Amino acid sequence: MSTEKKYTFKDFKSDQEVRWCPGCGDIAIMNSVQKAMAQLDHNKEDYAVVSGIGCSSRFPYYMNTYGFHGIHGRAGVLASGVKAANPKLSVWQITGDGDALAIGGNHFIHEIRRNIDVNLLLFNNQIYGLTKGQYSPTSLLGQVTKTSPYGTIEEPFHPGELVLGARGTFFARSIDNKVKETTNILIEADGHRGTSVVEILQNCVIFNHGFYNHIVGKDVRDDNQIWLEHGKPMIFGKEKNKGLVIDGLKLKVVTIGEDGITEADILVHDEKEENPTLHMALINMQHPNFPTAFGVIRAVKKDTYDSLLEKQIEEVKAKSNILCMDDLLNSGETWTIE
Amino acid sequence: MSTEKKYTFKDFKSDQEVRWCPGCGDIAIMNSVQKAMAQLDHNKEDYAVVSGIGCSSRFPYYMNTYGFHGIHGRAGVLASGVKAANPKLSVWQITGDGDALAIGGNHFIHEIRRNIDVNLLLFNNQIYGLTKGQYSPTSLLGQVTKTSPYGTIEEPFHPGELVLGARGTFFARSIDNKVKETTNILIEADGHRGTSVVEILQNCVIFNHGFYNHIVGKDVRDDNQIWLEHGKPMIFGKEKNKGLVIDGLKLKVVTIGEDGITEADILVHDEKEENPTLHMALINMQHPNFPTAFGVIRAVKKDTYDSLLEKQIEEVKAKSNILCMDDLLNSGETWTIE
Amino acid sequence: MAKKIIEVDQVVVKFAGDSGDGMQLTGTQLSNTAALVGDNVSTFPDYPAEIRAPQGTVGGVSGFQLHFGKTVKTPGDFADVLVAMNPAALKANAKWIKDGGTVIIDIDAFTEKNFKKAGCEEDKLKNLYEGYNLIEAPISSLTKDSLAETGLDAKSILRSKNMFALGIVYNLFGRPMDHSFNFLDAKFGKKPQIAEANKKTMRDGFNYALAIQAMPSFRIHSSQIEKGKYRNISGNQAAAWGLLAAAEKAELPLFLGSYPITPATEIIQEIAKRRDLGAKSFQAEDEIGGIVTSIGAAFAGNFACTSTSGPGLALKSEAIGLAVITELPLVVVNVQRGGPSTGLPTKTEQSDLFQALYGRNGESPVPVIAASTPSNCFDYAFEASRIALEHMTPVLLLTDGFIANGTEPWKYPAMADLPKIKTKLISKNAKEYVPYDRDPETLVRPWAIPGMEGFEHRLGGLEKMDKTGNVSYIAENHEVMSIYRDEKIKKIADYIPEIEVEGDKDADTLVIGWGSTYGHITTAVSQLKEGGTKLAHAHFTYINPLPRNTEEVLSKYKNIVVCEINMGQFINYLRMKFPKFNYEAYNKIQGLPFTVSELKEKFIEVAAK
Amino acid sequence: MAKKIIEVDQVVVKFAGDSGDGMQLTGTQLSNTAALVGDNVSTFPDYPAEIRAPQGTVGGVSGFQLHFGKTVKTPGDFADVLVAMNPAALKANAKWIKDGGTVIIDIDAFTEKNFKKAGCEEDKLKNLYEGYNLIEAPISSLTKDSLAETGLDAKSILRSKNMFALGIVYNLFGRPMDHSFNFLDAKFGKKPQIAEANKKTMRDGFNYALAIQAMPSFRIHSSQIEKGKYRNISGNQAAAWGLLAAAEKAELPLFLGSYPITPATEIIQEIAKRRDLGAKSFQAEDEIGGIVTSIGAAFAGNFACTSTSGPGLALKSEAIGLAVITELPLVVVNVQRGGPSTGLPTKTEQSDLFQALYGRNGESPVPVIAASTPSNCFDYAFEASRIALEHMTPVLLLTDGFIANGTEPWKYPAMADLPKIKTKLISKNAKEYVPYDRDPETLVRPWAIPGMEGFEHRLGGLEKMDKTGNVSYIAENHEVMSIYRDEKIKKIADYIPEIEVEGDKDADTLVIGWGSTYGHITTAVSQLKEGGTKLAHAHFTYINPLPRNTEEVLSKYKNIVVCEINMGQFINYLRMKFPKFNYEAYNKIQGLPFTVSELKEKFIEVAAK
Ligand SMILES: Cc1ncc(C[n+]2csc(CCOP(=O)(O)OP(=O)(O)O)c2C)c(N)n1
Ligand SMILES: Cc1ncc(C[n+]2csc(CCOP(=O)(O)OP(=O)(O)O)c2C)c(N)n1
Ligand code: SF4
Ligand code: SF4
Ligand SMILES: [Mg+2]
Ligand SMILES: [Mg+2]
Repeated sequence: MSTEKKYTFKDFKSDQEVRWCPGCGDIAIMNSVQKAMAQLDHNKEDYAVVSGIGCSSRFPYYMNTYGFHGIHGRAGVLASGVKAANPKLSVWQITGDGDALAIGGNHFIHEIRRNIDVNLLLFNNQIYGLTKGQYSPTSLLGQVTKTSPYGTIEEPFHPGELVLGARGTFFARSIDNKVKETTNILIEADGHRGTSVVEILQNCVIFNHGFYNHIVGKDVRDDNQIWLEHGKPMIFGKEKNKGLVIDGLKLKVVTIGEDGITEADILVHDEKEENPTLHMALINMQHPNFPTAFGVIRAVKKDTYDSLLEKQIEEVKAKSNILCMDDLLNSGETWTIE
Repeated sequence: MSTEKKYTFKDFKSDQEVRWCPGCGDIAIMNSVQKAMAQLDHNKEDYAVVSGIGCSSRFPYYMNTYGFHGIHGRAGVLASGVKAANPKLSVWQITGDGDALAIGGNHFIHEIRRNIDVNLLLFNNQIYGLTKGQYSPTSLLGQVTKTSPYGTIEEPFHPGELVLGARGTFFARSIDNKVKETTNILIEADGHRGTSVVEILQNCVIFNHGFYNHIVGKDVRDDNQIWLEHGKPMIFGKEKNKGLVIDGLKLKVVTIGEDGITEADILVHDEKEENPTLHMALINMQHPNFPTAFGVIRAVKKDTYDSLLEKQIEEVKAKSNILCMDDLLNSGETWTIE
Repeated sequence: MAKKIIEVDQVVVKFAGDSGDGMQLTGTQLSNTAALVGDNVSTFPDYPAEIRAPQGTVGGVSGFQLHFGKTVKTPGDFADVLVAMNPAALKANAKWIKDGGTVIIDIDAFTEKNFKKAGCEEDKLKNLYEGYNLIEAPISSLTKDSLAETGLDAKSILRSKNMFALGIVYNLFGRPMDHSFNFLDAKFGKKPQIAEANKKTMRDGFNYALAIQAMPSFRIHSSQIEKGKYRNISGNQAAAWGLLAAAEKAELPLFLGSYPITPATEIIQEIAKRRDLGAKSFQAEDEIGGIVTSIGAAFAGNFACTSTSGPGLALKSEAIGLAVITELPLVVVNVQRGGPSTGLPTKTEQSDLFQALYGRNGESPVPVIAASTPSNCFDYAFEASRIALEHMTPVLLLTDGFIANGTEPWKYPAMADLPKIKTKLISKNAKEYVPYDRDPETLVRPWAIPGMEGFEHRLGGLEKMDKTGNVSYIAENHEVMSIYRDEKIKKIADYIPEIEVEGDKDADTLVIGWGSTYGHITTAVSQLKEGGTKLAHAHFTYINPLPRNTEEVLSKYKNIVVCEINMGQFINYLRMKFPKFNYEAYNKIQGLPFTVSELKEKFIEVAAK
Repeated sequence: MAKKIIEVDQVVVKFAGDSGDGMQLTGTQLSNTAALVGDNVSTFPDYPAEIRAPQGTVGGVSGFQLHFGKTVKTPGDFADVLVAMNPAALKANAKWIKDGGTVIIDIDAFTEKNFKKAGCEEDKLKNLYEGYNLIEAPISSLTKDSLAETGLDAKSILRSKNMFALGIVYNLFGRPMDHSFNFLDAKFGKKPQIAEANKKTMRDGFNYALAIQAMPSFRIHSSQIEKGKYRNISGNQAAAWGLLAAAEKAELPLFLGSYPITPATEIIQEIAKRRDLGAKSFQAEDEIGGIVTSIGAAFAGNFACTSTSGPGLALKSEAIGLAVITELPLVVVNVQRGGPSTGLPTKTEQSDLFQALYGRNGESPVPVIAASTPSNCFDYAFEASRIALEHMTPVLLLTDGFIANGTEPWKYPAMADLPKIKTKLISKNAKEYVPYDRDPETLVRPWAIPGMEGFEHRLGGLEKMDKTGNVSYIAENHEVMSIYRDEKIKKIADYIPEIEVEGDKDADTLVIGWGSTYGHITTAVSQLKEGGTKLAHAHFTYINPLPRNTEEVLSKYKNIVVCEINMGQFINYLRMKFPKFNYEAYNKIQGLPFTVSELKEKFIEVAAK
């Protein structure tokens, strides 16, 4: 790694006016992405930023990289095609909770199953922003929106749970305005080979303002967030005295110094554990009984689709005696009329 | 419940010739379904059997009930529409691993998330039968098929894992030729309110013959299958002396009578436990380290979409003063020109 | 100097400002008031594709145009009065001001910074002023003054500036404020302080206009409105209500499986409100889920519909084929927008006609109907439903962004005056049920639904045997069934009205339009008539099948000009159906409706031939 | 009595039996042998929609028809020789036997039980025999006898009975067995016992036929085959290879995102085999994933394609629009089948033409090309690729079940003889990259791909600004861009060949066909010519744009008859484009190709006008 970086984050800003609402969480996330790119080692021309449709999916227009604003729900297959076609690229997929989990849900789970090497940024504002406020598959049960005037009657997805259900190798969670943390997570996501899903809680100031206040509010955030770090104990709280332990097959919040609990009793985070049981439990921790987990929750090694594809091509090429079209045309049964 | 049953399984056979290959697992499954229906209390005219496209999806034609052979991948939404439109019906969805998990994957996870009260029978033969042998999302990594002449490079879904990732309330697993067990599972599935997913390992004698032999083979089946029953210890094996215990956050196979293990140490199956951790571990048990789990693995209570919808309609009706179109037309701001 | 009093039959007003300036609300208020006092009204909201594009930029301008008075069939081409809240709003609308029109600007917002944001220099914009009656009103500062004593914070105060503008406009047109007062009282019921503040600002705006000599005063000739009960309605609301009305008249529960998409989203939103009528809206995971849940609901015996716009219709095309072959009733409402692909999602266009007619695999005929005004979206949604239910077929109803978002006063019907819809549900007492046993007159098959004892049967997407509906691979049967499906749709022509020619029936030139161009074309034709140009006008709302007298009508004219907001789809459809006539095309593809003036120019040219 | 020797130019043979009887293999063997000895050959496999329908039933009959000899352009209407392995096979094919033709049945299988399974009585079927030369061959029992001593189990033995039938047929037509011997040796390389058994059975069949007096003997006049290197090829394989060839000539990696669907699946299967050529097949989760991965791959600089059939094309329609507006190269191969909906998935039809042309939202023009024979699927796949890459546009290639599954000997080219494809990739050394800066001649934009330094840019589905490609909501720009997209496709007419008229150019009647009907039409026309009926024949493979001389050609004829396997789509397209001519339609919609005889009947009728 070179110590001198090639770019500053400004190099990643395009000349197009940013058209998100003032205060929209998308803006902060864009800053995190641009900062991460400035720290990474790729050449600028090797980035491909692709998206579907939604407020968040306007993202590529604001990036001074190769970019593709796709159609609604198809960000996952667009990204998969780009990466499979040219594995040398660093592919970033920008997608909303509607784009990725409503219309795009199938591509989402298949991309993850195939472990295509893409950085998948899921902007979760628990609402359809661009179409002005209908519920999404992550909106809360009972939430009143334009299409649920009497409250929704649908259980929402937990994106991380679905990622693991689809055999995901990487899942992280962050918050729009945590630029530093998000930047670091994105750098780790880019380093991970496979589909790196980063769910970012993103405030839609117009249609779902403050939906995450119970987690990000100044008074509560220390007690209601836990930031996980690989190899570190799972400690949180204003006083840094709360921690997680295992109780049977479940997680439990304990206080260090109470009931004889010491720091040594606290679970140590292991993002590399292949068995998904604990990662799943961490992902599913929910307010008010648990803090919400942030940071890189899971990052396990597995071959990627794109690398296996390249490998298979090399292997078959090495064995085959058909190496150009003329070989193919002349292969098998042919005859000559003279 | 009446003791005298209204129907025999023959009442559920239609006059159409069954056109599956001789020996196809679909035939045995159809027998199980017809036997289950003969034992259930619904009127024949209240069954709606719907499907997508695939060999398995020809199913409705052979049933003397209301039936709908849909289009590829859309069995889940077809079933959802039928049930939401008329919650009184007993809706049975027949779908293949391609139909449900390839093209229909999105409808599958959303139907489960919404917990629509449908009996969802997933015929898993780990192959596309009808199109003559291409790999499916459940085909094994490396499997050679017509579209993977050099072996697939894709990790398969574990259907049960995906069901839980989508917040599923019911998951069971069976085998095509286990007619009695399948019948009983189907009866329990029908009793469960919500999306009851029953994965049935189904032999495709033409394109994936014997794919499950490592589980169903005469010599191995007792050691490689565990049939779970609610409230019963998780015991299996030819000698009925093997069992499952928890070891940290993982499952472990032990032998009763060895290392001081007694039957009392063996886990007791609780299909009603809401926390999905253990159910997930049971679902994920894989050959050769573990037996494959069969029977009803998860069956937890939660409101269904269709019942909540009916409830919401009743509640809103009770409060609204718009009870017919004339009310609506005259509501809000109107004026009269005279 | 006395105020200039302008006597007119009708006026066009446009409010334009930032997305956050409340222009849609202001326009709606004026439009409602005008309708209430008996004006004819037509409106056209026009907003950016972004939720809130950067403040002060041209991309972020939100506009609301309305046309009211005696004879009003369109929202008008050019504004008599433009209210522009900032330089960007003026810049974006400058070319839509009538010569000699009045432009009222909030001079407080015409700062150097804002000129810059609008991407234009002050001088350049000044050039635009020429030829207009420019009124530089200090709207922001007067609003501040007006509310200085209320104790409200600065932000809340400034938010009322649209009410100041509204007050000005009420004065200009001699329209009363009390309707808006009532509205504000109701809206801010729990915050009377805010309601009062808004009312005060409006009153101050009204008085300001009274005082300023440069403000003209319009006297709008009274219109002769038909007697009856009225309400305002947009095309999307009308379409939703038309479906609800059809469900009631068919005595079936309504089911709408849909997925939000601009500009069709309001349809599912309207239906979602109507749990009280037992209507089931199902927000599916995507458009395919939307239509397929509806097909399931139709199978289960509901009156099933789905709503979408162009890209969504593309996604639904495979499933529409399933409804065609299973011959189930289904209404698909497609609100057209600018294409191709995502295109211009907030703009209007008529370019999905061919997709509606032919965008499916195989021979897959479907009736297509196009509404032509905001309020008749109700009538044609009802008609589409009637045809779907009485002829057992999916029906495509086309509207577009222009009429879907536009509003107009609507003399709404009493339900008793609407015809009953006779579904094809087989009687419970029938001896047997033969799924594809067709009515010899209409070729329509009977409908039996789960829950009916003894009528169990199977449907599906494979070709079916004549009568029994069992799967059949017999070659000749496929031809028989293909022809049945085709003929069944053709026969619907016997159950829809003939087309009526408006204007001068005996003119040499026939103007043809379809769908939402009605208002502009009819206005152009009638204005030309006053000037002595004779034109006939045939406007198509039933597209497939065409009215049975179409050929006869076409045969009467020397020149036929077909006007469309696309590159010529209906004209090609006519060429296919009636190749022997000569058609001339007049097209526009700018995401905007025609203007009456451009149509008049074209018609004069054609009529002179 | 000496054997009857029949002298002919060509013969039609059909093998028919249960799905498990190996009829496809038997047919393929005869066809390969015939091709090898220099016959022209055309084949038509015909199998049930079920994988293996119940044994012995009509629904389960699998057939393979082939036509070989001197002049062969179709698989033939009626069979000179039918080999029927059971009553169901005979019943299903009875009406396709030539008058006086030979029917060879496996009499061992004509048992009461099997008559019952076939759903017909023995007597009734016997009636069918009349007029034919019926040969009751005990194929099953002779096969058993033949292999009694091999030690093979009964099931394996019986599996060879198709080889006995093949031996009979080789004898009938005087075609050598050694090619099939080689094939068996290769196929059962590891099981020489099985290979020998099969060879023995075939030899015994051959000798059996020699011995039976009632067997006719055909002497087929030798054909004059063009010199060159040949191989057999099916339409699907040819299409796949055409794409591979184009990738090589464009010097780009091939990417095919697809999803299996009958009858297009073999295309992805063929590409999946070609990892050795670096081709990437991506089996997506659905058709939308298939096309969108390809659009991603095109953006990333691969030569991207997708393959499907009707219902899949419907699902792809939204995404095709994205390729239209982003102006990326993409080939979409659509193998048509019977519709609507799932329809008749294993049968052929030409009913997706309108979907291909118009099945998208908005104004979304796409070039459409239709191959007309199995082997020219290679040429037109190559052409489609050339147009996509040289004109930066998605291109739709239509084939159908008939030519996709049919095979014929193909004089294959050397790659050196194919033209180079000149992609629009901008030079790395270019000064700047302006994404929508069009070539003034062709209106084609340049292509820059990720990885090229300094050419970073953004594409997307929203309307784009002329030149820069930035998002633009400007009304006039939308019109400009819409016209550019339209004109760009129209200009392709300058880069494709003119249409050539076959037959009698100066006839009064012009027969028009498109796509896969070529073989039948050209045969009918040339047979009628021998009888003195003068007909011209114009066969369209370039559908959009049409060849530039189309109007001129049409204008030369008094009668124009347009033949299609649908309900009249191309004829309507011609009416749209050239309304001034009179067209007569000739359609068939039975899931089957035309027969030469029905075409001749029709042509005689039209020519007599
Ligand atoms: C095929 C299609 N269906 C629907 C739409 C309308 N649409 C655009 S964005 C969107 C949802 C946006 O929600 P999300 O993905 O969460 O993005 P956000 O705006 O919240 O960032 C919808 C329904 C569309 N453009 N295309
Ligand atoms: C839109 C569409 N795409 C593809 C197909 C082709 N197709 C039919 S069934 C099938 C897969 C069948 O696999 P599965 O669902 O596992 O059913 P099985 O035949 O194995 O029972 C496919 C790809 C189709 N009919 N429609
Ligand atoms: S609507 Fe919401 S998500 Fe969209 S730009 Fe505005 S704040 Fe952001
Ligand atoms: S192909 Fe396989 S799945 Fe299909 S009917 Fe035959 S055995 Fe069953
Ligand atoms: Mg969102
Ligand atoms: Mg399968």
